[in-house]
Amino acid sequence: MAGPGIPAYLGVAVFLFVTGAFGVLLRRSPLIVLLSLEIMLNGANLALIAFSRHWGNGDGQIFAISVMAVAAAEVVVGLGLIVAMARKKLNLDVDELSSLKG
Amino acid sequence: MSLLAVTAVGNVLVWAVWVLAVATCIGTGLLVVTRTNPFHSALALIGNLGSLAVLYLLLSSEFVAAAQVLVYAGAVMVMFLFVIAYLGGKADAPWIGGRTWHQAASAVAGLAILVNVLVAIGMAAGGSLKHEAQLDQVFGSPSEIGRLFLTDHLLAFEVTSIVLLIAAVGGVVLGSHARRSEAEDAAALAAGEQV
Amino acid sequence: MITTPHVDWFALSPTLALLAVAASALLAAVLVPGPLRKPVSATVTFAGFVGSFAAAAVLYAHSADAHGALTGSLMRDRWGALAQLILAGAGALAVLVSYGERTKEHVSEYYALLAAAGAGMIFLAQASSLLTIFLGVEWFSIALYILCAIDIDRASRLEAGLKYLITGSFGSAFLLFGSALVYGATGTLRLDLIGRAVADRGLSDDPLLVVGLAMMLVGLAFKMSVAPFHQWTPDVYQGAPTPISGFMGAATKAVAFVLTIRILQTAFAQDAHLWTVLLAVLAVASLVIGNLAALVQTDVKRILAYSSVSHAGFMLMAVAADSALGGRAVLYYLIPYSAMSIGAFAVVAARERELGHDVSADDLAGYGWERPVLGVALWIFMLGFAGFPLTGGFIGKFYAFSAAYRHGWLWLVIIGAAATAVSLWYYLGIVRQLFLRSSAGAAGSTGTPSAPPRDALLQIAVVACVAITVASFFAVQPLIDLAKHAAGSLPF
Amino acid sequence: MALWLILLPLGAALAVWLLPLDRLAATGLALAAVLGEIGLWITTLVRFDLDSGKLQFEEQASWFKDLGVTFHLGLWGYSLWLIGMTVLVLGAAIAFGARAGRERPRAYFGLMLFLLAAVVAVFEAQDLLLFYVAWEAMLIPLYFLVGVWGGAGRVAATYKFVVYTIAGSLLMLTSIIVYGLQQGTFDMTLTTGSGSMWLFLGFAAAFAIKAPLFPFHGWLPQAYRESPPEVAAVLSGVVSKTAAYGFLRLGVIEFGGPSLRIRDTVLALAAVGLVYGSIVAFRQPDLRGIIAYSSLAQMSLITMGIFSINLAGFDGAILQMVNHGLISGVMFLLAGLVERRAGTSDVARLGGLARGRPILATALLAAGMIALAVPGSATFGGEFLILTGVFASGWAWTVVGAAAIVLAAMYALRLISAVLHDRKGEAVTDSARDLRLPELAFVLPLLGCLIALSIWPNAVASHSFGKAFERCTPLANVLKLTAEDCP
Repeated sequence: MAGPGIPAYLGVAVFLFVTGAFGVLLRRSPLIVLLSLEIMLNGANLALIAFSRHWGNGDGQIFAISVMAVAAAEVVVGLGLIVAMARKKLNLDVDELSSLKG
Repeated sequence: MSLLAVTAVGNVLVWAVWVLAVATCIGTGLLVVTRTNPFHSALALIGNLGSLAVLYLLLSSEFVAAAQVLVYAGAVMVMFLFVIAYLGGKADAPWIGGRTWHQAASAVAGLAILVNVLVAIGMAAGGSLKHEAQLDQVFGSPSEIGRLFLTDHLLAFEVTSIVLLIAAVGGVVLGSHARRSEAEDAAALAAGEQV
Repeated sequence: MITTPHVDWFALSPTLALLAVAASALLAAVLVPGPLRKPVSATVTFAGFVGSFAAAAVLYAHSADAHGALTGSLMRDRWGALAQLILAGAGALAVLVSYGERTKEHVSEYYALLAAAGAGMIFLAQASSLLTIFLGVEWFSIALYILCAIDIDRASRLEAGLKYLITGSFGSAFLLFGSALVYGATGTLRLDLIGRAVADRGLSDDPLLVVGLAMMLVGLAFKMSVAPFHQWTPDVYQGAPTPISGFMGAATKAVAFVLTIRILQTAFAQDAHLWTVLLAVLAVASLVIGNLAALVQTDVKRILAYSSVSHAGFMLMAVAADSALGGRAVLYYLIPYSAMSIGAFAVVAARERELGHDVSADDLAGYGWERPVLGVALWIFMLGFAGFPLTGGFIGKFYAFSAAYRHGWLWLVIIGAAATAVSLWYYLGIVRQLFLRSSAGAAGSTGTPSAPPRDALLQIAVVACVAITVASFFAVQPLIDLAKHAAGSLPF
Repeated sequence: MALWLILLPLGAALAVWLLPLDRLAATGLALAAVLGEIGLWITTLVRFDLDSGKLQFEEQASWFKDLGVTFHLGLWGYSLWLIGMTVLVLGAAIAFGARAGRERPRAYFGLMLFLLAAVVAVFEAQDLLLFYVAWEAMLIPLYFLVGVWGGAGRVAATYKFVVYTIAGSLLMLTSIIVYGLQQGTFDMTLTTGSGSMWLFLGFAAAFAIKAPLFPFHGWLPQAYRESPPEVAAVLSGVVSKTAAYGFLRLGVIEFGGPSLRIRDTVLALAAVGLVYGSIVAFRQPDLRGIIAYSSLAQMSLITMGIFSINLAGFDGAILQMVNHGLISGVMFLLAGLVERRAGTSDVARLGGLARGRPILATALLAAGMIALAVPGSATFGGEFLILTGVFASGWAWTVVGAAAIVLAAMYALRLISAVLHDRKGEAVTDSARDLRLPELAFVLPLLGCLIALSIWPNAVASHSFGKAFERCTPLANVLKLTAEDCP
């Protein structure tokens, strides 16, 4: 294969995944949290594609495409929730989802 | 196989593209989670998705790369941008708030994962990941993806559509105006507030 | 030329029954006139769960030899079928409990999504490839996210929904990345082939596989609400509609455990030396954190949420034992546990509907004398949760302890016993409210709201839950036989 | 037969709970069930072969096979006597409750009957897990009986009681699981005993707390004081005996080696409890306190008998268990009757009750006399046997035991004289009536049995174990039984 080997791609994938995880854990705006979740899923997708290339079978690509659809589904619901909350004029802050305390 | 990879010049080109794509990918990834304005984050995510599509191409997965652009950049991101526009792109301070120990624990756990997986990949790089398989002609092509979806992964294909359907129902349910909130909106209007 | 694989419709029948019902309920939202919508969709959904139950029963009877279906995406076996029986039963009970909920909007959608969530879980009980597992998890999770927030007029519901979505997706992402690494290590998505690859190629210490396994377990731990991945549980259980909390407590837990055992036993049997220890540690964490946190709660739904965390710990003890006995123990445990969970939340729902606000422990003062049927039922559920004899909860704990002891983990048994002692404090605290206090002096009952008419369906569900809780204590042998055959289809 | 002894009260309890009965019907049903249970017990006694020393009236059904757990019931000679005592005392307690007109009669009578079934099940269980089930089942009704119908401090008392007992029970459960899985069966007639001290201590913890044995008696004063009198009677008369029974059946018989090793420690604790309980009883200001602490002393004495680990000690312990069950029952019930009349059980405010109330005085006097073990009484027989048994372990124990009898005389006489003879207390009014016929109906049978036992203590003492144990388990080795002794 031309260019860098599979491990290099995996490194990027892990980096993306962890970056996204940090975003989910540390950010407070639900919109950015949702975006960070997308980053996490994309990191996983990159790993899947890289492994798919490594093994030369299409399972990983199938998986990745399914993940895209699922991510879209999550986004629909997540954005729906955010919009509904915005309509209720709730404070959009994950850490201060007011009445519920962890 | 991509045409780019045929010659030695091609190889250099692949490296260059790879470095560029990875740099974009990492840079935009960081931007997504660090920007205060969700609008900027969303734009960064588009760049991130685009650079990932390039990486997918380099990995000979043309169809996935296309899907990435169409589905993500074309559909998901549009939704995001609509919602952000609707909400007015409210900014928030990136790293403030929450319990300190919670943040610290998250940071430690996240770094632990990073180190762990990197070490694992490093170890695997010298071992099982050393030699990738020879690709056949159809690898990553739309026809191959279509064949897999209709044979080995028929069930996954169907289930994916169910998940999307459920999400659609959810979108309708959550997006619908309830009567009471309309009444509230009216009351708020009457009170001279901005809705 | 593409030859589509043979589709084993029979193996899919429990799922398809519910999917059909979900579609019908959705149609009812459009076609059926307003006042009839609720009865029609509820009836249809109930029938769907019953149908699914029946289909799963037939499937159980005809799946003595476990085999893959649909190119290995599914396993048609008794392990899945028995789990489906539990899930379908839980769903049917949840419909009964839900009927009295006073929602005006989205009634048909509620039942459609309930059926869809049930279908996802029932599908997941059979799923046996990393891809279908991930899709199944998302399937039921997304339906549950929406269900949590379906009452979009109430802020607490929306917040619970969003919180659940974020933590749930976070967990799913871990499951996904873990799956990717496992796929990378073995080159296949099918659990059985992964297991074979690990055994044949000696991959049990492969770094990618081990890290992938760990990340998958983290993802699953979110779904099982195992400490320290449980933080969402109390918030979501408290914020969600109460019947949904009961359904989540019972069904999500059931399917997550059934799935975890399937994955571990089918794909990672070679790595048992790693995950048994990890799960034992998680079990201890759940027991400690769940019980101690429950002690300081006042809201009954939060108490029940933390109690569910501690029960995850008890079940994990059995999973960590890595034996057929442990598998039996979990399957048995889930039967009374599901009944108790749905029943307890049902009683809380009934009280909530009477009061019109969230139920704190003080709101239950004297409730046992006021409403003897519900009060006694809640008492029995509390005894069952606490593992008192004459309820199936006792036998479940006994089995879990036995499995842990057989594995050579006496210390785990001792911690389990100590955790049980702690848990008695808050379970008996609720019983004390129910019977040892009079409602007259209780705070919150001032200005008693007009009591709504008694909810016959809810009472039927609660009585059924009591019957299951108590009967499972006496009829251990038949249930264990079922569980034994079910566990027999996994390569323990 | 063994099964019906459980099913009758259990069925009656369910009937009382589920049927929409009024107070009269519920009371009637409960009393009828108790009478039926007594009849059933007498029938069992008549058909029981007292000399065989074997397990009789066995009932067995499979429960879950893969772990070797069965529904196994049966009666040993000593179980039979303890069940008889249980049935009588609980019957009297239920009659007392009926007379007292407890609130929420359906719940109350149901719980009492359920308790009866649970205690009988404890004495009959021949399977470790079943034993545990019955053991814990006792706690469910007790929790409510103390917590709902008790005095002002009932909730705290209930919590203390429950926390103590559960702590012990869970240790026992751990031991049961380990022991049963080690043995491959939970059937107590098939287990072969174990030499593990830890397992033994797990069991012993549960029994020591429930008996209670010094220093595990922290829950006792509050629970006995805050309970309704008839529940206190059951607690001290019956429930404590399940603990002594457990010590005997599961402690000493299954774990002969560890019991022997720990014998001196237990004897020392029991001796301390005996003296301590007696002295504190003597200093208590109220009737309930006196009876409560005397109960602690008596349980210590019984434990001494059991841990003498010889047949004389066992026979004495069994006899004393029956005796004390009846005495404690009758004393608490009489105390309850006095409280109902005077409104207090404060000894300083009582007194002079004998004058004009001959029946009450006679009953209290008779019970008191038997309690202080006057020669010729059943308790004298029991204590004598226990001391004989303990003598084998060292004469010093016997001295302590004998000293305790003197102490017992002190508190018993103080109780009698303070309540009956002293100058008239302020709480005693002339309107306080003598015992009525219905009250006699539940006091007399207990006293009658005590007198009958005084005449023929061997009915219990010699027919508890037979000539030897049927099961020549480790205990047989401990007792140096020869092969001929084992049938």
